Amino acid sequence: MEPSLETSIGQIQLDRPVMLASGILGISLDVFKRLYLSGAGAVVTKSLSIEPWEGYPNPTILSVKGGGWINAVGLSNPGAPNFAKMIEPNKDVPIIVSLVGSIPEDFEMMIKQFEHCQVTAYELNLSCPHVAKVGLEVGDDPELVKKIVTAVKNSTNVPVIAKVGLGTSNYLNTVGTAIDSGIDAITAINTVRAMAIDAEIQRPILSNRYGGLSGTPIKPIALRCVYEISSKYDIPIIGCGGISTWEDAIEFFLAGASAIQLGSAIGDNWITVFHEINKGILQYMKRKDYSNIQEMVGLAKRS
Amino acid sequence: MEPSLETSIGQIQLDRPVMLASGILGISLDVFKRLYLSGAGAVVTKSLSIEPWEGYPNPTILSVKGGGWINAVGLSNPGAPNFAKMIEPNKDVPIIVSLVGSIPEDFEMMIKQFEHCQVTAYELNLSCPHVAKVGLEVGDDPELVKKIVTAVKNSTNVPVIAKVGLGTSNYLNTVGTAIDSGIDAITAINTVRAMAIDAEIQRPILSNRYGGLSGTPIKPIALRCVYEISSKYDIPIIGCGGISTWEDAIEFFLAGASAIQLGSAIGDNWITVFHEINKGILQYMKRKDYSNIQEMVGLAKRS
Amino acid sequence: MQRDHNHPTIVTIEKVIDETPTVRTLIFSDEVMSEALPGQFAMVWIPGVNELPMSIMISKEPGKAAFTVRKHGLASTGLFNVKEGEQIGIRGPYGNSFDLKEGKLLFVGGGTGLVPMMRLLTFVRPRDDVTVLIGAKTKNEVFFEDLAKSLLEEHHHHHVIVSTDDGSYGEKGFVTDVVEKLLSKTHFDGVYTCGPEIMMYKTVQSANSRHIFVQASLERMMKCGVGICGSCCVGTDLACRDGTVFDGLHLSKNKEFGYFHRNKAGILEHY
Amino acid sequence: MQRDHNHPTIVTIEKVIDETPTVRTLIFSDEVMSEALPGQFAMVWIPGVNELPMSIMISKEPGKAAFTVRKHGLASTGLFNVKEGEQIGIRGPYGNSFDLKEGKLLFVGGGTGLVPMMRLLTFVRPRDDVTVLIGAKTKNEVFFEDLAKSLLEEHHHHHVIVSTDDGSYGEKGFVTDVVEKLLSKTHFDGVYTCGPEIMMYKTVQSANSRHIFVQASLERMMKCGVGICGSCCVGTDLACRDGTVFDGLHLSKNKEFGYFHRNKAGILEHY
Ligand SMILES: Cc1cc2nc3c(=O)[nH]c(=O)nc-3n(C[C@H](O)[C@H](O)[C@H](O)COP(=O)(O)OP(=O)(O)OC[C@H]3O[C@@H](n4cnc5c(N)ncnc54)[C@H](O)[C@@H]3O)c2cc1C
Ligand SMILES: Cc1cc2nc3c(=O)[nH]c(=O)nc-3n(C[C@H](O)[C@H](O)[C@H](O)COP(=O)(O)OP(=O)(O)OC[C@H]3O[C@@H](n4cnc5c(N)ncnc54)[C@H](O)[C@@H]3O)c2cc1C
Ligand SMILES: Cc1cc2nc3c(=O)[nH]c(=O)nc-3n(C[C@H](O)[C@H](O)[C@H](O)COP(=O)(O)O)c2cc1C
Ligand SMILES: Cc1cc2nc3c(=O)[nH]c(=O)nc-3n(C[C@H](O)[C@H](O)[C@H](O)COP(=O)(O)O)c2cc1C
Ligand code: FES
Ligand code: FES
Repeated sequence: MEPSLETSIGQIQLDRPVMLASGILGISLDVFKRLYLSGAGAVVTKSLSIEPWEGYPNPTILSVKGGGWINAVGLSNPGAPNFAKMIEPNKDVPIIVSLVGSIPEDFEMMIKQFEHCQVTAYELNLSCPHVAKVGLEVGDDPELVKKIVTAVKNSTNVPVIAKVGLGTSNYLNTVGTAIDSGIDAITAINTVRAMAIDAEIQRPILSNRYGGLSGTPIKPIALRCVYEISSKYDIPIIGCGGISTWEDAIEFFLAGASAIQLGSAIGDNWITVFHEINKGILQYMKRKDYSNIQEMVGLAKRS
Repeated sequence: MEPSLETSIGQIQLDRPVMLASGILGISLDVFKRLYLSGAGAVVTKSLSIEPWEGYPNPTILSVKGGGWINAVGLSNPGAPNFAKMIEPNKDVPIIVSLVGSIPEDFEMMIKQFEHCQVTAYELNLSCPHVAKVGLEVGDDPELVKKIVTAVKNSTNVPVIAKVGLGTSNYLNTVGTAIDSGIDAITAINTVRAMAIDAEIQRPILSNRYGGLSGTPIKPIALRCVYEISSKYDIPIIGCGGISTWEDAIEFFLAGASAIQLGSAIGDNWITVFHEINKGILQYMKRKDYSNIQEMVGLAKRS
Repeated sequence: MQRDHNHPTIVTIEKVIDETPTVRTLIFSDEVMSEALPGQFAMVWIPGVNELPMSIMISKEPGKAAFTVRKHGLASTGLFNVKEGEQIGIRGPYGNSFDLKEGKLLFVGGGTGLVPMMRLLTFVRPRDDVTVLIGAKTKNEVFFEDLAKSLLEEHHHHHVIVSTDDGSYGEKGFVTDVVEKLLSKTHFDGVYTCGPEIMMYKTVQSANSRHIFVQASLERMMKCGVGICGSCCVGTDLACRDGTVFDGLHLSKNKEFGYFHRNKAGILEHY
Repeated sequence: MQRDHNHPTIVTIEKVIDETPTVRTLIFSDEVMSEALPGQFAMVWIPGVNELPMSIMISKEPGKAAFTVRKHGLASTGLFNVKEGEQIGIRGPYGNSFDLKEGKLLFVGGGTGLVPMMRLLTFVRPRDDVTVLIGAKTKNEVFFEDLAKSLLEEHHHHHVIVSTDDGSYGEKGFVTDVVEKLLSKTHFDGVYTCGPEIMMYKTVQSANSRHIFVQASLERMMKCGVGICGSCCVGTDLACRDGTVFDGLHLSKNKEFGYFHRNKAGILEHY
């Protein structure tokens, strides 16, 4: 029997386990369709705020010599209302709507905007490392995480994912709090706070000075987070961080992820990366005689 | 005038600003001499404990596809007493003795062992990410940091450095606590907790499962930590993490480091790396018309 | 270490040329950029100011390249003000290039959209019959006329036509009216255009309606240049990675081309 | 992606050969390892057990390599027990190689120290005069005698001599006594040794005292194999990166060679 690429992250059912990560190519429905046709199992939108945000001035993205990217796009986005209008016609593409905000009410208001949209899940960005008052500043505050997750869960029947990352507290506690407050799944991880300085110009290169490191450099860190979360909690996990090959994908499944997201690999290998990874996973499954993804999830935890 | 490579980290005076990081090639005085002759301005010893430690079983080190290394050597070391005896004859090499322990008394006892040794400084390892009860588990506990630093400062007149890293709390608070308790300098950063899994074997590769990521992948993270510390506190900083070229070294100076340490670059480029970096720094200083390192320190912070 | 094309390489501006009161060409040495294909662009970091996309301009000397910038807002004014001896960071080159046909060719450029046209002209063969159309609002905004002529010196058949909206120099009227006139008179084997989107839109329409091969190089808000950030999307296309050069037929199916672009927040705005 | 030599590559054991009751050779396919130089070693990961350094053994078939392991403690017994069809991880090859002279050559190996000697024999030219000395405690610990002979088949002058401590096979006595006897009789152009350190120490002494070129391949506790961890240091040398092969003259100045090695905690221990 041909193995299946279908996977489920709790209530979320996907045809293919590789998604587009938030913030990558994520502002237009036309592009979402294209990515879906290229093999992405779902697309996560840019993190949306109530109002449109311009984000930081350029430079906002650059690669790191030796691998990876640093960005401080600053969560630029057209705002939830505009965005909801844009995706309203969508029927085909599984869209996961990523949201940022500072207080529970922000999230409640935004979710209302999507009443008439087909939303596969919401992903709460509790982990952007370079924008004040949202992202990690929320994720590092357990009381706020509890309030936000509870409020969001009360506002919608759509599954809700919390996206965590390395901040100034123990991200495992954020995961625990989110679970206690009813979260349906966890995405781990976001970018890692970092900086690039130019020796010649003698300045930080990003206009915001600090940015988030993504791509291959953070893969071993992301992989350990998935392993740590799945060792400590019983919650569906979406792995994210530095994934660029089918082998990376398999490693995240083995560590405990039921699905994965990628972003930076698109900068390196363009959007054919979805198809390449799907193909590689299928070949691996055939060779190892698996019929579905779930059989692999967490295998690396056996002693 | 020929620029000078001399630098000072508070009271610590070095002929050259590039040191060997702790845990790298660090168990034999003969090798220390060789590294000093290769251009290292000082060598930091393996982190020493009271008793000899065998460390974790192999595999303990491997490289990451795409760059960097993951290790879980497990702080194997011959113990402070054996080690002190070995370095007693040393007169030439500036040796910084790295120490790990769980309670203030551990550190006090170890420092006594070095009474008859010429020690340039002590470096307190508050940041190893993969050994229980020491390292980060200490660094993440502000009360303990305070007690240990205070005790160590009361036991010796030799300068004391605290080595910090990314743990489960805000490392900037650890820095603040160490400064309040009288620390003389900060080394940032240690390895970042990470994992490698083999897709074929379906297991974590390191015997300890978790290890620490070092080398090029962590450079942008280490650089931002140095920048963050120097932006927030007035304390001499030693930059460490992924440094392998003279340009990296300059970037760390610009971010606020008065000296640097390296380890993984030796695995990639062998010990000629010290000479290469010294040479590159000198050429840069000539081109930019600096006469000493201190003129560059923190320049990237101007707006 | 090998050069990382997505990380800024620092170059020094060696020479600044005033093209018009608001347009300058900045020349620098860089092997990689000197070999960029026509239509390719760089992300240009003006330290302390901003970073912005710039078409890569030719330079007469080997191993050198240039940018030709019109002073406009913060970023372009920052670049415009860079003096000889000062440093900027460049990454790229990014984007695809033109598919240069043989025979009778038309190049339509407006403002700094002439930059890729100039590089493309260096690839035209002496036996091609080349017409260059330069559009501008008024006389003192015209530039690159002499350059275009000198690049075509060796060509038997070539015309460089300037049109200004106010008629203060060359033909009077919109450059797209000249395009329409030319295309209705003679068959062309290829039409290439870069400049204001309305100009490109009309040029593409004129050519498409006559089944003439046409390509346009699009401008959109750009942050990454590599197809990560999404800010440059035009319908299903990413201008930075799928383009900037697109075929006229492809563009005729794009609902946004000629009508919408996105602002810094990613919101669609009418032209 | 290109192979990363410092990251385990997974290979499948295709064949297991019993050399003695406690020594086995495990054959696998791997282009990189099949081309390793004599004296080079791999770090061998036995999943769920340990990782340990192993000299890279030759295989008759192209594209293949092998390990010859003596069952001892946890790690080596783990490797010894790997069955055909099972997988292990290998990284490397690490270390330098021998400087092979021409003329009259002596190879002195004990136990699994014969492994690099066998690979080195494949580089000897037919016109060299080759003596291979195999030392063992007792008869049933002797292996590779036939292999050595078959590798030297084409050589006019070659001797394969076995000595056992108890005289149960070949000459009786320590292999180093045979070395001393041979070196005192004839001039050799090069002596190569690998095996127990005392054997190597005495062999190096015998050769050095007669100003004969000699090289030994050292074993030390190894964790990284690349010169990071320091566990393999011998005086100022790192066995994994400066060696494992060292010249006799260099070794004669090393205070630790022949006397000390370091345990897992890095403490010096007497042999
Ligand atoms: C591929 C490409 C090539 C270009 N080549 C040239 C060239 O050779 N010479 C030249 O003078 N100009 C060129 N431009 C335009 C240039 O990048 C700027 O858009 C223009 O100079 C105005 O920028 P500003 O920031 O000064 O103006 P602002 O007043 O800050 O912005 C005005 C408008 O400029 C556009 N803009 C601003 N920032 C960007 C950005 N990062 N990316 C794209 N558009 C932006 C937006 O539409 C914005 O609303 C090119 C643009 C692109 C996309
Ligand atoms: C470069 C090199 C090549 C080698 N080649 C071979 C070979 O081809 N065949 C073979 O059978 N053996 C070889 N060895 C020896 C082998 O690596 C082991 O040391 C030996 O098999 C015993 O290991 P153990 O863990 O089973 O024994 P244990 O009982 O665990 O340890 C016994 C002793 O073995 C040594 N040892 C253990 N682990 C290591 C280690 N990681 N590195 C070095 N020494 C260690 C120590 O001296 C230790 O005290 C080689 C060693 C080195 C350094
Ligand atoms: C340019 C860029 C923009 C991003 N924007 C967002 C965002 O808006 N919301 C979010 O949750 N994560 C954002 N991220 C993080 C990614 O979703 C992802 O977590 C991270 O890049 C790690 O994955 P990767 O290594 O595959 O890129 C962004 C990353 C990049 C590179
Ligand atoms: C094999 C290995 C062993 C290490 N052991 C120690 C140690 O004992 N004490 C310590 O403070 N840091 C230790 N470290 C961390 C390094 O000192 C350094 O902080 C880290 O490797 C980052 O620097 P690098 O990227 O230049 O290697 C070790 C690192 C490696 C790779
Ligand atoms: S500029 Fe970022 S996707 Fe095109
Ligand atoms: S084995 Fe690590 S330095 Fe030699």
